[in-house]
Amino acid sequence: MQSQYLFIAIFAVVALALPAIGLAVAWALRPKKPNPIKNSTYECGMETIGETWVQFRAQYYLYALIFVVFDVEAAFIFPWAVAYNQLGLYALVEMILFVAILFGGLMYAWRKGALEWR
Amino acid sequence: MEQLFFILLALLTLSAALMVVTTRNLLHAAFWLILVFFGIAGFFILLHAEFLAVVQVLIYIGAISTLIIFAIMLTRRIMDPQQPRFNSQWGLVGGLAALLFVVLAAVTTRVAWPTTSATLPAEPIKQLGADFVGVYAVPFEVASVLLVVAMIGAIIIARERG
Amino acid sequence: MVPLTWYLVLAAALFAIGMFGVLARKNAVAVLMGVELMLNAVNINLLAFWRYTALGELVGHAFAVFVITVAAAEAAVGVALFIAVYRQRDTVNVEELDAMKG
Amino acid sequence: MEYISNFFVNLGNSWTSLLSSFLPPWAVILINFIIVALLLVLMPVIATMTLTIMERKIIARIQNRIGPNRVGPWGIFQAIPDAIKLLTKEDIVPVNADKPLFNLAPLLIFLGAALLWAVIPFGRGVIGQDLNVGVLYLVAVGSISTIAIVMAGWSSNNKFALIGAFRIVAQLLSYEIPMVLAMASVVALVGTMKMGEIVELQSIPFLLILPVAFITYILAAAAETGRAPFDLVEADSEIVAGYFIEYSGLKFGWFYIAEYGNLLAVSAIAATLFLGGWRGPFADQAPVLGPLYFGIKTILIVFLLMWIRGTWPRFRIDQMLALAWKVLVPLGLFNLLWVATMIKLPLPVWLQWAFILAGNVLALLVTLTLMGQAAKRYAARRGMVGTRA
Repeated sequence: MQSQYLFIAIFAVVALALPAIGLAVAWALRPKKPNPIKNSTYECGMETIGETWVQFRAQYYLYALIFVVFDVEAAFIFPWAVAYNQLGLYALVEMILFVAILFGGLMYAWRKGALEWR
Repeated sequence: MEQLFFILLALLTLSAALMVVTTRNLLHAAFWLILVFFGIAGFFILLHAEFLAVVQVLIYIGAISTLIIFAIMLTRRIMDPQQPRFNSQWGLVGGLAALLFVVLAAVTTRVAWPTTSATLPAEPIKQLGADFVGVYAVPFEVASVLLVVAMIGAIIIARERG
Repeated sequence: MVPLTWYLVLAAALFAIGMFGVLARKNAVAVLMGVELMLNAVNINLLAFWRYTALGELVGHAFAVFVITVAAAEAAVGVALFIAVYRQRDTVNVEELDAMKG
Repeated sequence: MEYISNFFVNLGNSWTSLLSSFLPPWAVILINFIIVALLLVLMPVIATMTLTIMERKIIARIQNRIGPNRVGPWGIFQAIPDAIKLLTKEDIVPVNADKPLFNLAPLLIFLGAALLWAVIPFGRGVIGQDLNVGVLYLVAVGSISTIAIVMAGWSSNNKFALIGAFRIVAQLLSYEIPMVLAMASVVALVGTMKMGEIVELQSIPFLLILPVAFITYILAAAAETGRAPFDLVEADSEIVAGYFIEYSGLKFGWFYIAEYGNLLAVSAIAATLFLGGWRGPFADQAPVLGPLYFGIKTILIVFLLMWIRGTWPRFRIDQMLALAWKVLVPLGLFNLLWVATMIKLPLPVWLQWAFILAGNVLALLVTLTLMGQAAKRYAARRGMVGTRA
């Protein structure tokens, strides 16, 4: 098993090295003539006003929140799905209950308007 | 071989963890935290827990760190570099943390831990799935309830009123 | 093979670093990151003990998955609290958040 | 004959034994791993070289144009001058950018696109590594791209980049869940997460049993790769270019390559999970056909995604997120439980599959009806003209 992940590790190193080498080659080939206008922030030619770190709406957070809940649920569903063929009817009943609770939560979020983009 | 990987991973993870607690820029701290999570996924591989390694990447890196980054973005002023990183008691706390580490390390290296001769189940993931609806049926359902309650609570707290 | 104590010392170091972050950082989000470090240290311990003392059954796995679940729930509620507090008080500095009534 | 019937595996074994004759075992493993990694890491680059020209030609045909036609016969070598141009462009880093993160983001996004290929089976035994957690690994690797996008958006020090990054993150997060649920229903049907085994156990393409999961997956794949009709992050007529607006030269190039690498990867995954991967007539007797079938199926899905891009109008962000959470997630949950219920019925397998298919079709019809009604209510409430009442 661990040799499989040794491959993944080597693959990851290669996959980071390839773009790095590409950038090094490009660095050698390309022209370098910076000037302040070129390097300014691109906002359709307007001068940048204010800080970039503008405050974001909490709406983004609500989506991330519901996502986290369903993502954790995936960590439970996948082992269950792998084992499911060998399990009795109780596995089905328990999963229906598990999903029903989550679905209830989704319905609540829906009713409260957490799924609306405003 | 395995020991070499362990040492490299430990160096990476611990130095990234130190960066998490000391970096002034919070967003950088969040990216260092992601590196720590990757390192820990590596340890899980070394411990023959591949499922946990993937879940670590999926949930900690995919979900929890996204939440943390959103929290940093949503609370604007914390980007202020003039603000001090630490509170006034940080020297004391640092000593305390070092002491805790020394004590824990001293204790854990002295105990003769029991070892097992059992072998890994042939298909650990299948076994885990069966356990979730078998031995751990109650925690399994409670986990679902916990997640939904947390979601409802967080929606109520974070919703913009009016 | 790596001895069990290596993992335990590693987890202890990670836990201590996390604790330092929780107790010494001013910003609430940084405190939350420290908590995540501590929870990860716990997970390393759970799986290390599972690997070396209970390999036959998957207790360590199951516990670690539940710890991750709790960590996710905690992070979700925690971040929601920061956002709500920030909206009310315009700060997430834990030292300024000591008044009981807003 | 024995050698031919498992051609690729035996070829690999021959190569390994050749190496083993003069190298220690660990060096053989290492060399093999590096060779495979080098081959797989080129997949996103190959995807960009071929799919860009394919896409430009197809979109041009849909829009009644000719498309690229200057470089080589029918313009098929257009990708080469494009690559040279990207390689020699001046690299511009905005003044207040967070330079380490600004430079790291293109590397990370390429990493996320490349790592997907480690578990995709090209033929019997032709797979990087058939991990026990294969399907879940694919989902987990996807989160690296999310991190890279946030990194790019934030480090550019540009409001448009940051807003674009947050929008696409909301989109990626929302569509990951329907994608996961579609994959889970396949896993429940076969009882394994190994990509190679999923193909082996797929006696008929799962598209024919799980059409809802397939449609969900395709929509989610279009959204995850940020393609039309879900491309509002880089909707060039509305907001500039999304999270990579400040990138130029080859740094932009890596984002572009990752985009096409992801397009090919999600198509390959769809071909593996729903179209039977490398299986096809005589693929068992002549395994050389396996990668060919796999390639054809993958290109068919790529074509489907390009066709969708060329013909569908763009969604608004609220419509897009609502489609994910209010339609695809409930549908996916229902589908998963329906599959689970049907395979517990004491019936022959083909009858179970027939019931699954029937339930799928029914669910699809009900969903479309409900969506139609919701659209009518919406139009009536807004007093829109041009809609049938």
